[in-house]
Amino acid sequence: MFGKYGRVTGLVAMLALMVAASIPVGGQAAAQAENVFVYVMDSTIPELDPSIDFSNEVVVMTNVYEPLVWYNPPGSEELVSPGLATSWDVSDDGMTWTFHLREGVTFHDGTPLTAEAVKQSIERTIEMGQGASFIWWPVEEINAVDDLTVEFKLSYPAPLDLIASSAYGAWIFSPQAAENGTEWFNEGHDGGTGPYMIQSRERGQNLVLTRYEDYWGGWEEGQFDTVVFLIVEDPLVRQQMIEAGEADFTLRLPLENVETLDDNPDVNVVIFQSYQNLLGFFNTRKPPLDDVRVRQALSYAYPYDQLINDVMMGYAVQAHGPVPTGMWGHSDDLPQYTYDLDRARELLAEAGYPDGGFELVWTYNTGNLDEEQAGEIYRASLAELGIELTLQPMTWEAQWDWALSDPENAQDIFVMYWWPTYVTPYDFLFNMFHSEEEPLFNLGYYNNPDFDELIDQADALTGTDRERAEELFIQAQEMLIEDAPALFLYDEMNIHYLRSDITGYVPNPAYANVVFVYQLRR
Amino acid sequence: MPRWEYLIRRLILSVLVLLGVTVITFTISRVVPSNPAALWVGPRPTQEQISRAREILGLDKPLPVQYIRYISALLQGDFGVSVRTHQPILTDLRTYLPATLELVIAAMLIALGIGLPLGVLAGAYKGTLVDAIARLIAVACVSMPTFWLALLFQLIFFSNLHWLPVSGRLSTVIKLTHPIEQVTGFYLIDSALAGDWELFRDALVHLILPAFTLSTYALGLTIRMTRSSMVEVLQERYITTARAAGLPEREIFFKFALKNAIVPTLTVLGLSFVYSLTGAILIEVIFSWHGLGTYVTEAVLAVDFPVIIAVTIIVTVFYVFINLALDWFQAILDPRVTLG
Amino acid sequence: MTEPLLRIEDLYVRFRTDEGTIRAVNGVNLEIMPGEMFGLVGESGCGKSVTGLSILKLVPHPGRITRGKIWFRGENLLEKPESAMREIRGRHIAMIFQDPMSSLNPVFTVGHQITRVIRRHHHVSRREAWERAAGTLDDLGIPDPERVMRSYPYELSGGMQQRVMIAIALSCGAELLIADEPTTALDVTIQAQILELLNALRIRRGVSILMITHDLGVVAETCDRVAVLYAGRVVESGPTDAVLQAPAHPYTQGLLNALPRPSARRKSLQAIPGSVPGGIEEIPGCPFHPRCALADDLCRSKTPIMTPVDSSGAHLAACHLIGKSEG
Amino acid sequence: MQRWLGDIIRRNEARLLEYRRMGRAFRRDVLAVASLIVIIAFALGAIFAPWLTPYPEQGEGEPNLSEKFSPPSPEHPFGTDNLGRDVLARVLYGGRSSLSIGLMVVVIAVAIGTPLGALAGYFGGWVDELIMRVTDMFLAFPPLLLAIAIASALGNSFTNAMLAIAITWWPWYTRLVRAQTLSLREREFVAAARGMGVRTPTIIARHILPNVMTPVLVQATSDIGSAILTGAAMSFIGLGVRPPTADWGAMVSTGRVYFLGQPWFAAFPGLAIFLVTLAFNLLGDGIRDVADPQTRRSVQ
Repeated sequence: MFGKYGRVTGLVAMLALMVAASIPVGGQAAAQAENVFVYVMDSTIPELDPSIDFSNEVVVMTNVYEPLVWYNPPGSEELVSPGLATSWDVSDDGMTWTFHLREGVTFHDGTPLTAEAVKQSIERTIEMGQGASFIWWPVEEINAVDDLTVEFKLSYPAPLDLIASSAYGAWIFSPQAAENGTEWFNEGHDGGTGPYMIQSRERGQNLVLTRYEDYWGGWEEGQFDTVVFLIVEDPLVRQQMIEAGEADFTLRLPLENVETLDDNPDVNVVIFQSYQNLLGFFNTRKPPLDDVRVRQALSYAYPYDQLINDVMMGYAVQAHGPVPTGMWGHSDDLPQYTYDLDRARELLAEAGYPDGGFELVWTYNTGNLDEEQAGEIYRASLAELGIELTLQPMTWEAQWDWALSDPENAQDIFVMYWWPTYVTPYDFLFNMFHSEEEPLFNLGYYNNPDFDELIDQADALTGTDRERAEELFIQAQEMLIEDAPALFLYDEMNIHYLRSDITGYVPNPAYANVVFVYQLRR
Repeated sequence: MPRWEYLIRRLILSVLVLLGVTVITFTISRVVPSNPAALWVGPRPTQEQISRAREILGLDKPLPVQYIRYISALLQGDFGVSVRTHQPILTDLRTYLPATLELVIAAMLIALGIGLPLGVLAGAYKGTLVDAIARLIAVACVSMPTFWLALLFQLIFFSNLHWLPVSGRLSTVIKLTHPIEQVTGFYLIDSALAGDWELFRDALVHLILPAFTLSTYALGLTIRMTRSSMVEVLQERYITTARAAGLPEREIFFKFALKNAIVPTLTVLGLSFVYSLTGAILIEVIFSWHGLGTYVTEAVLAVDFPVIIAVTIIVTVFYVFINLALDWFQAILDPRVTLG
Repeated sequence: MTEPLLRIEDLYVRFRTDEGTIRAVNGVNLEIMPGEMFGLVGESGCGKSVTGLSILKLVPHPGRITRGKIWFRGENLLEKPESAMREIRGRHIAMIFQDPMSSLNPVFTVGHQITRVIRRHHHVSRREAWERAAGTLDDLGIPDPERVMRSYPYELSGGMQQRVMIAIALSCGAELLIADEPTTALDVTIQAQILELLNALRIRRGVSILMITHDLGVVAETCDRVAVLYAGRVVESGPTDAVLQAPAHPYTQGLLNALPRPSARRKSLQAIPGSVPGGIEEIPGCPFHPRCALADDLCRSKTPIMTPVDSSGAHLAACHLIGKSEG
Repeated sequence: MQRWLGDIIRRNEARLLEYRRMGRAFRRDVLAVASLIVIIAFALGAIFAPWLTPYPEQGEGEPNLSEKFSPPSPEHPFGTDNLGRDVLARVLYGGRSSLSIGLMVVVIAVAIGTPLGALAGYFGGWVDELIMRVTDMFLAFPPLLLAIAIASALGNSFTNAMLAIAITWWPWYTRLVRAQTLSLREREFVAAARGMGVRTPTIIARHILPNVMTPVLVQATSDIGSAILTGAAMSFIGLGVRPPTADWGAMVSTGRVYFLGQPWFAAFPGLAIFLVTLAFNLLGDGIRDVADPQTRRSVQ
């Protein structure tokens, strides 16, 4: 009986091998035969509720939902352009915003887009209070003036056009669909107005979109019928998939391989400035980093060129303060620290540490190779100043928890990335450097009332006098750079890989790693 | 034959082991430096959102109260929700568990299908070339870092030869054109039930590389274990009796001897099976096979304890029942064994 | 004179081990007549079991038959291929062992084991095989054969297990039964029953039996003829009565002295000094000389050959002392 | 009492003779001797790494970005890594953490598992039941999961990784030793000692433990290999040693990303893991064959 069993399983294994050997896999040909766009991503899509989503769901949501206003790609004349709203006005005091809605738009459940739907969408997001709902904090009241006119009354002046273009928390959805609740969304349903509808979703594995025939923009020959998001954690596999044509789009491949892929005629490499940057907060509440001279010394001790050229392979630029290159509010005229160990030694000596002689802990996200390598080269450099740097990988939550628990005993350098919820310098400056009673994201515990006042004032002007606001933001950054509450490491570039037969791709850093499939043709 | 009181006693003990495991996990979950509330609220929370999350998660209550709340929900079949994704864990498990089971069972069948005959032959022809080769394969299999082997497989079978896919459970196109009805969650079985052979074939070719990679360690163990039990059993007098009665060697090895020798092999396979439920993490990641391993690794890396506890419980249940099944099976195979 | 059923000529078996080559059997000669019960006696390690296994060509690894012929029904078994041997084993020559418990496969029922052997050698259906097995058991005087056949070996007594073994051995109608210490592990009353059973079988079915034992008492009770084995050689052979009444070889004498006899109850048992040689060292001369009180220079240098002890010519012994001193 | 002493002496003599025989037999086992040589070579390589490589500072972690990802060459036989460090130097230094993780895990696991197993087997009853249920709990707990939990609880460090693996490992020894003890308990010399009134701890220490050490040793040798594998797997998912300390698992993990373009980075440390694990397994087999050809890996 067991002999037989053994033989049977052996046979099955053999058969499997034979079958496998005889069928080469024809993924490429098949993928092109269907009118399918395959986006291979590196991590899961956790949340599909449009009131809650706040991470890489954005690549899905932007194809399914639409906001009132879109933020434009860099190089455009205006910052924003019409989405579901065709035009908008703001009162002189910046306290009342009126949006005029597009006509003839329907949600995927067939109900029409109305001012009431907009009001209910945003109110649901605010009431749920999750995800990026805080972007609506300035809003006191939403009124449906008529069927296609919405009025927002604010409690303090704020740039509601920018807020409405947020990549998170600004979606307009069918209030009827929303009544089904969060779980319903997460089962693979949606209530958007966008060109595609969610067809199915397998948690942690894939998500499939299908064309919404009644999309207000209409459909033309050659646009994609189906969009598939596949989750493939392994960069090696993603690379193999884009090379083999099993993927039409992917990202986050080893920087060392960019050139090889660029040489591949089947793959188109798109490189552009992102709105994400890497910083290392200095713990300004803990000696010796409470001394500005030490912080400046440490800023001079960072080998920026090595970081940019050797670690990042040139696919990043050294930061000028916290607002990333290419974004409004950024200025290339702002000063930068350069790698200058002599200057660092002088400053350390002034501060009373001529031979270094202290230890620092650098915490970073477990498994993040860039943060790790950034630490490794810093470690070697600081060793020359007699400073010992310990690299401590931690989960984000643990790292954060440590920083929030007790500043006096927290890590010395907290390394993290920042990207904007909606595109304003205030997002960077307020969150990371505005003083806080209890630390939240000001993880260097920087406290400077002058700075606070300056950026608050700039924010209030953003909706009405953007030029003045930008000046104030730049002025505030100058202050920061002088005080050196953080290492301003680099502004990252995004590197996207597309099959070269895909046309129409325009990267937009305001919506991180998003591909607007509606715009594409094969 | 197994007795009922034995079964009941074992079940009660199993429940105690399960409770013990939940207590340990639960305790670990509260001493590990993490911030479940922060995890709950997502990337850019406000202070308000955090304190609300603490209430929702019951973190403001004393530890025993939290534990009792958890256990009583569990008894009603509620594993709770993931702190990180807010998804009901039960729903997640329904996707991930079958994926992992399909992979692990395939791997175990490969280990059994190749390892058992090889081990029997090696034991039967101890000291010969067959034996030497089998032992070499076995020791190489147990020494092989699977993640490394997976890389080599990828490079050879996908990048160079283009024979086998390396990612996921189905190709994209097949997935789109062949909607699959989830009956068991095992693609091979579901597609066979539906009579969709194209889907079946696609699922099969996707299964081959990960299953073979995962099977290596179990394969090595199976060969070694079967071989040494066979060597031992073949020295028994009753084998000489069988030979003296003129029975063919094949039957002696694969039936007379194997029935005596198979229990240790099944035991290691059973334990490998349980181990692989979460131990397949690396293989799951490398082959984008989204199963229990990936699920729990992500949970562990984010310190998402409800998920960790739930998976631990599932795995413990498997462990307990597989042990029970093994004992039972041994009693069926060997009438001398009495349970109790 | 009838042809012998089995004739072993000049059989040598060697075991090659790490420690050296063990000479287990060194030129054994013997003949077994049809219907005869032939005793092969010796201490443990003398090569008697290996001789028995050699007949079936089942010498365990790393042993090998290096020389000799084994004639069975006019054919030399040693020249037969393994496949032909398998036809002979169980069908024509069967074997039973000392410990019936370990000789039966513990995980199959008795019935399964018997019917399997029957079906191996006869083209019969399962049912027929089952009935035939039951018949054999019944023939062996086993009460309730159906119940026994449905039992696992461990559920039976030692005597019953040995009967089952005999049933397996004889179920296919073998002409020769090799019984390797068939009663050693059993208690006295059961021993007697089994011996009686074997004897009855021999008479009723005409089966020849090679009785391998260390127990001269068993030989005395059952065997027609006997051969005494020492260090892989036959040192004395002949009709049982002759050998036991008038042992010619000092070793046989020693064995007999070690036997508890009713007549010598008061006398303490006289064991042979020393022990059976390991078989690795080659002993020059008579293999028994290191333990022999009577050994002289000749014994130490020249190996004795089998010579007739008395006028009948049937009783032979390999000892230089034969004919010298009065025996 | 004297007979008793004599017995002990005789048994010790017998054991000594047995060891001599084992020594002889072992030397005849070519594979086992070769494995021992491989292990010693790796160990020496790890210990004398600073003198064996021209780039000791790179072995310890100093970046050398100007030579980033040089393919294998006479200067860098194994090439260089993502920070330009000599991969050979990193592999030599990596042996320090990998080998000591393997060794220490097994030592800790044996130290916890053996006495517990002896207690369970010797006393039986509720002691046995209790110890075995605790063992069950630890066995039921997914091993990598427990290890990961501990590592993330106590932070990534060499010691924690080691501790974490050891905690998932000891129950195997408890089971093994318990099974051995159960049969030893019934043997004459133990019964005799008990009859003589020898105290229980003495019996366990003098008569039980020495006699279970052979199977434990055999098991432990093979397990060093598996422990190295587990350690490597932990490093692979980023829970092993802290950078810039070299570790084979961590190197494969980082190097994996570059496997298509710069295969040497992951290949050599992977090979090192494979070779050392293989050597320990073969050595374990060799010891097993020599110590007792009948012994088999006891699982139950």
